[in-house]
Amino acid sequence: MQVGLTHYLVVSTLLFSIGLYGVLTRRNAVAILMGIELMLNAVNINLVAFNRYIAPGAVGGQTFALVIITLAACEAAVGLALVMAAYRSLETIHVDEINVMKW
Amino acid sequence: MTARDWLEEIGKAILLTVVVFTYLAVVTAMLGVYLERKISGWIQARLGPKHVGPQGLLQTIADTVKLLQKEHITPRQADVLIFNAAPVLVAVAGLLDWVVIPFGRLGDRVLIVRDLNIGVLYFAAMASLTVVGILAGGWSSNNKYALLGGLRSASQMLSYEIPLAMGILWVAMVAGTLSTVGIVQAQSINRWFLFQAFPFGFLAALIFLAAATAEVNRVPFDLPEAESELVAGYFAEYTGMRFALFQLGEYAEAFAMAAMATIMFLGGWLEPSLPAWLWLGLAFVAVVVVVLLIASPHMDAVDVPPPAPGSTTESVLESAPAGGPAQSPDYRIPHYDCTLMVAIARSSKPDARGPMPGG
Amino acid sequence: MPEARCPGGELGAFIILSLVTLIPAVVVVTSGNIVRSALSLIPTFLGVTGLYILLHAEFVAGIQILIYAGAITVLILFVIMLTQGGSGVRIRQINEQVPLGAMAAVWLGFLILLVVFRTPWQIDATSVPQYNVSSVGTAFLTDYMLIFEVTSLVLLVSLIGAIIIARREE
Amino acid sequence: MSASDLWSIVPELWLAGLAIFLLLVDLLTARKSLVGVVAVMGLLLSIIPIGSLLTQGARTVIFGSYAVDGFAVFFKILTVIATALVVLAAIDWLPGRSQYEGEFYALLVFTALGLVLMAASTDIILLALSIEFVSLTSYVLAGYLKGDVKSNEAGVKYFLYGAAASAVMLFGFSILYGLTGSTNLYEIARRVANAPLPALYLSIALMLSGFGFKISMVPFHQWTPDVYEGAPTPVAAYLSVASKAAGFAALVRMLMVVVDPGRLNWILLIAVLSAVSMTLGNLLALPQRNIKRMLAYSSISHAGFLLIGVAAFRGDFGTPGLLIYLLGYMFTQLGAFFVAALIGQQLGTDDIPDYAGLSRRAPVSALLMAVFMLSLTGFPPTSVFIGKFYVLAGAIDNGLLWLAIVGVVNSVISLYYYAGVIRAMYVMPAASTVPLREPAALQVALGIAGLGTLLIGLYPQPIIDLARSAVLLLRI
Repeated sequence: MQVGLTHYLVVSTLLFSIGLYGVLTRRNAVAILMGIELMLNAVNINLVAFNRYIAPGAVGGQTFALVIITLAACEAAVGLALVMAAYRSLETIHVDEINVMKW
Repeated sequence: MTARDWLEEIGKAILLTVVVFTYLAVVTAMLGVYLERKISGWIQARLGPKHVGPQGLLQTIADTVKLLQKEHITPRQADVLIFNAAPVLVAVAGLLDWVVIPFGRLGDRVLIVRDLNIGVLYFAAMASLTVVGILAGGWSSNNKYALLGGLRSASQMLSYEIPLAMGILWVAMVAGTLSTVGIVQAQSINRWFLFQAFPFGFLAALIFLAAATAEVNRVPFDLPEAESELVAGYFAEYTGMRFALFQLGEYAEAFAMAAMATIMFLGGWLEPSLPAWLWLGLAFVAVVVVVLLIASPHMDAVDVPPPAPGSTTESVLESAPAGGPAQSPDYRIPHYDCTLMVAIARSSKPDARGPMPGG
Repeated sequence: MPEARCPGGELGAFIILSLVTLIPAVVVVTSGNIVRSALSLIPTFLGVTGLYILLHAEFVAGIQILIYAGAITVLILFVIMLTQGGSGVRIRQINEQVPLGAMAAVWLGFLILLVVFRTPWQIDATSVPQYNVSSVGTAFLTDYMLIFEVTSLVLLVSLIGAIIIARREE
Repeated sequence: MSASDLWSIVPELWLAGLAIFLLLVDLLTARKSLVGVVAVMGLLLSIIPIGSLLTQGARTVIFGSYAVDGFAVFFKILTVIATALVVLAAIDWLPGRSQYEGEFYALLVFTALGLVLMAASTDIILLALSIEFVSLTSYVLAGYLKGDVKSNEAGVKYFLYGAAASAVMLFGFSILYGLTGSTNLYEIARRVANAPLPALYLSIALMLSGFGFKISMVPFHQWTPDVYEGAPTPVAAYLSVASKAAGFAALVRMLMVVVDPGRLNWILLIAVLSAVSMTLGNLLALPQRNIKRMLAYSSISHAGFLLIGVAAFRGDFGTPGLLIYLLGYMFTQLGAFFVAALIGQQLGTDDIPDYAGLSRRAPVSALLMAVFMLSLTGFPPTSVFIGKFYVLAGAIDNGLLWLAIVGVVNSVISLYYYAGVIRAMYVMPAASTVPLREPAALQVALGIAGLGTLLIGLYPQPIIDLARSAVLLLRI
């Protein structure tokens, strides 16, 4: 059996779901960020696989994946800085405890 | 990629791992450590290892055997899984650096594990993996000094990765390729990249060397390990073979950095007047000496206040000769000896500190 | 790419890499120990790297290790260690909406899988990709030039932002 | 690519240069308000190159990745005005709250650049990149006041919601790429014509999460109240208008260029989301006491109104109405937030009951606030009225009568909480009669916002023409 596009898409979908589960169920801000990173990785697998199987003549998908990796790094830097700032004043990084404002 | 290719690939990988590992273990770790101690002893007007084997040549082997016999001590409340995995990760990352290092040429074949088309990028990536192992080791020890050392070390390595990549990037740009073999071949057409586009080649080499020194936590960038305050930093709690694995990883990476510098700036194996392996070896040793030795043991790390004598076992050990490093830095025990000694001392009974290597 | 003499090889590699990717990913989102879940990111990222290599995207693979495994994970570990101190303390890591989250994730995953299997993807089997690093570089400086330039601004902005936010107020 | 391509992106280059120049000015001067003044001047100057684009035909530049058309120009103008007003307001509001004042203005200008890029990109990579650009600066700006726990909370929440939403959106983008093998919007539009529907539906639905987050549409609205309440008030104002506007620009371009509604009926989807957003936003706004929270919920409801303009895109009213609405809403909402900033600064509270007796303590601000509240409700002759009129007309024109009815009903409901503010200011007895200080720059910003609100309401014709030509130029 040859490895085809669908194989990669299945893996990426599973990874995406796992990441989404993490985002929805974690209460630690950093753990939520980890879930988001998993989701972004799933997106990248998608893009690179599509690039390989659908449009192998160009490198659009790989370019997109590289941009997303860059963005993930930026997001991690900014997000973790925000988490640190919140930790300094609230002394917690659990999102259910970061609730000064009421609904 | 077919099944046979895969099998070939896996077989090659196993074989080369064994070869590279043996090479690294014997040549770099053993000989390198011996050389480091001998030369730094020479610089500091000491004798260095002398007793085991002719001129103390077998001292490192004796130390290694001793380390291998030592008990594995796992601190209480340490995260056992991570504690055990961290040194392996560091060692593996250090060894994986060697995949893209060409050792020389045999006939038409370049002696290289794999000539990846992203060679130097791969190298930088593997170098960055070490950080994770160090952080994990520092954290899992459940010791605040180890944690601090791990954090310090990681922040330093993370920051110096960028200049490291800058140095690499300059070479890649001039050579027009990321492959290590390609870089060496590009130097056969032009000349050594060290002299290319003067003074930029020098500058790139300088940046690379400085960043590489910081990457492997050598003096003067040894703050993370600063024995005096952090009791050897992230591997404070490690004993025996695990400790040796950390050392191996660190040395493997340090030597890989030196090899990379040789390849990128000194023309790798290309030097018509000498046999390829000899030239590569000579250039390599020269860089090793620069990276590890000249800058290393007799220099004090920047910004480190003198330790309070007697505050811990380690600092007693360190400041033992002639009233401590503050008064007479010349007699400071070299970096490696001290950590090794500490490790041996810790894994032995308190009264049996073993032979004092290199002292 | 040579003709497949025994196509099982690639499949085997794919299966191994997928497992290396997915099993630690599950640990990432379920482990009660936050450091362990952060460290589990490493094998996940390495597995994804392997998949990229299978897909002939070596440059992306190199960047993946360098940025994800080398930088982002370390950053995450850093913040965890700065905010949680040492180890040992076990805190509840999950919130009350576990069943809900699981349902949402499974449902969305199922939906996407359904679409993936139902869709006749227009696979281009004619041309065999031989990407190399320079084709990515060329794309960045021609077709995607504006993107490349804007990326540099994004990096600058997040640098400034992260420093402003993370610095201690004097 | 040619040199003329570079001439077409002079406004963007100008903004990027301005932002970097501001960082330099900040480095050299100790008087941080100077940085703000330079920012305002630079933003106003950028009107010149933007204006010169008005007369040019629609085209794409830089290898088809960037649109130079009336639609983009419209959003450039909107973004620049909004940014200038927010910077002006921040000059009086920010000092003493953060030690990084100069960088604040630079980040605002960077955000403006991101918004401009977002409204004009015709390549999904550039689109994703610019959305993230805006998001990253917005996260930083929302959490800018490090000593303030509310700001910290706003930053973290905005970041977590935003990053998750954008990850989902990117998954949608990747499917779109997989269906077409291209990243260029016009190329995608050509190839998507025979793409299988379920996958297209999935991709659009996932993408909507990202756009919906930016425009704070239900069900991606949860972050809005907390972030608006916690973020520095000028930033909340900025997010509620500029960020939302650019989100709409990207959404409209995406939907109109890529997806033929004849194949995939997204009109109903948008209409339903619009009705839900309007109603839910309004109902949740009713019990609010905090003015910023109230404005947050009302902005969700306005997002619903704006979505009518997206759904009713056929004919002469819907999409031009959307643009008019956005411009009018920008002035009004900015004005309302500026009054809130002023009162918050002077009284140290954001609670509506504390606005009691404001008509005597700060008569000008109170009067303007009343105008803004009436405009937000949709009373003539104000700017939002014109916008509401156009989108509702568009809905009826497109056979979405039920949606128009929902809109009207919601306008009536919204009167209750908007009038509550006016009641507090004019009817309730004052706790004190000390007149409030009204700082100069903030006052100027307020005045411009008020002027814009009334002017568009009284003489809308130029704006209507501008919006019509902008929409005509959308389809290249």
